[in-house]
Amino acid sequence: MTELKAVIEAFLFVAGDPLSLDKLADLTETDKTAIKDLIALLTQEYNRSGRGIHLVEVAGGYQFRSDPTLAPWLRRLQKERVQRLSAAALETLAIIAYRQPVTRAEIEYLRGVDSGGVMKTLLERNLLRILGKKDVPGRPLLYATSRYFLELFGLKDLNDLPTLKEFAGLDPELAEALPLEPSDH
Amino acid sequence: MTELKAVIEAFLFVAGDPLSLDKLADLTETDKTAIKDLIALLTQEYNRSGRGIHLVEVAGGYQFRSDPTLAPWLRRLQKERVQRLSAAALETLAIIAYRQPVTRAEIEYLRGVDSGGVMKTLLERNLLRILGKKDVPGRPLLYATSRYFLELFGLKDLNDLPTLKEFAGLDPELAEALPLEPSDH
Amino acid sequence: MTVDINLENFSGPLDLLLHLIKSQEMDIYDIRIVKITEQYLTIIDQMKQLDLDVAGEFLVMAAQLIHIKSRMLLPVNEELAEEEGEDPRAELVKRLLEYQRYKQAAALFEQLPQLERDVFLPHGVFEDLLLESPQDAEMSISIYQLASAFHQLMSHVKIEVFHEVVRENLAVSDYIARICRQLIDHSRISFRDLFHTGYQRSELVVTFLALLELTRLRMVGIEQVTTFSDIWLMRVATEDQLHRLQLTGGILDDD
Repeated sequence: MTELKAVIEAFLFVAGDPLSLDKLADLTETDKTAIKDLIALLTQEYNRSGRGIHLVEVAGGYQFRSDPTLAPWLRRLQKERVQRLSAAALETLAIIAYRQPVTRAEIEYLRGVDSGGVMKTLLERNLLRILGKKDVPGRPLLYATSRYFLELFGLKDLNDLPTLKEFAGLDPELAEALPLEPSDH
Repeated sequence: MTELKAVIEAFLFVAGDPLSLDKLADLTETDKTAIKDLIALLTQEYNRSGRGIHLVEVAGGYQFRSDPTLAPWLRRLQKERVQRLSAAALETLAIIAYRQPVTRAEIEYLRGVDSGGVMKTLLERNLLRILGKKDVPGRPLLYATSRYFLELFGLKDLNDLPTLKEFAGLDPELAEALPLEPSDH
Repeated sequence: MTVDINLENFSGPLDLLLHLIKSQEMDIYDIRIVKITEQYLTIIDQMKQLDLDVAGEFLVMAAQLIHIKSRMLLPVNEELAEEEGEDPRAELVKRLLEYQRYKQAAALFEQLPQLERDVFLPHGVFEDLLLESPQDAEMSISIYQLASAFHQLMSHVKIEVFHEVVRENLAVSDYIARICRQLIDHSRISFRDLFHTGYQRSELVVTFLALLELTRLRMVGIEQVTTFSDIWLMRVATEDQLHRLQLTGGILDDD
């Protein structure tokens, strides 16, 4: 019986979403009354004062949630959540890293989409720097990666950036798809 | 003090990722010794028998994880089958873990076989990281294990790697070849 | 000697050698090189006779074994011994010992409780972990991800560069109708499948606009499980609504 209580506790923890009595009965191959009793026991244990996690009945099931009174503390964590680069940002950063210096038009040609917004984000996050203007009509800005970019990826300098060929070496299939010369358009 | 324990419990629950002592001290504005004591208390409470959730030290932090003995039950919640690491992948991972940083050529010398494909898989599963390039002709890439590697195997840090004592005594030269200093993460 | 050995069960020539040494109960520091070489070559030969591919690495090791054997068989010449150094087997022994050590480590790893095999985290958390998350860096992308992103992009662009361009007048409504048709057949379509590889850029753009419109009308839901995983479109509209949209090309009568 203790075992079963642990199993239910673990199921609720792992599922994340609320689990219904039916679902728990199904998963544990036990009848619902027994589960109900164990849930009552767990609820009692968790909902004592001094616990940061509560077991609550919600949306037709049971779920672990943080104690609502601790919300002011927990919000601190949310704010600090690791920021992740979107796929679009990663793609743009990759082009700039491997092709620098490049103009926005060149990036957009390669990606096939407007990249102004993404580039703005990258600039704001200090991953890019502006190298000057290209000597062609219209004098577009030239972009390159910043010092911070190197720090972030733990690179000594740009020569440390792995070439695609080095990765292609890991996978012969990749080698055939490589590499594209700078395109004039 | 009870309150603080609840706060730590809730932080660990909400964060999901392992939280380090430093991080917890920062979030709770408390000194690390106090936190360490509370973590010890929580660990005691959670790691009693009859509990489905354990509090473990992993990858330089603390994290709630399910009790490993309940795995046969919990696998029922799994939507997809986990891809197991092949023998070749484990072997390669072992070499990188104990000898890091290493180049691909060194790995292949030790294994006696081409290891490009395996290393690509390990990179894709985020078990490796690239530490830059080695200062020798050709400037090959240097590989090390990632933080996720520690998380996957539930290791506190690189010192926590299983010791290979049976062989350590045999050949002093080989024992020297084992760099087991904690790495920077 | 009967051999029922399948090379596929061995991760490489060192693994095979270790197996032979162990099964002969030889001392790894004093390998009977003649016997081992003989056995090793027999296995390779049998594989060849069975028309099985023998990986180059196994052949390289065969050559090394023969070389060591020949050196062992030479009468001991003191000058030569001094020149070539120690026991001809020394390097091989060292490699075998080292290899054995990692093989043992691999076995130990296999026994450690592994995430998602023995130990579980709340769903969702685990997937996040797949991204490198150094605790103090604000971003969690590895250099490998960066390089792969560039590579993927380049391989797509290449196809397109050689594509013949025919100017066409494309109507978003046609593409809305097209997506509706797919959604009538499937309740879930992958984002990737929506964009045929043969599509020109303008077609890609129009398809995307059609998708945006359908999302705006709340006819489809969009789902992505983890940051870089496939994006899925989920049918939200009823079949009836989709049939109507297919006819009108995106104009929804009030209901």
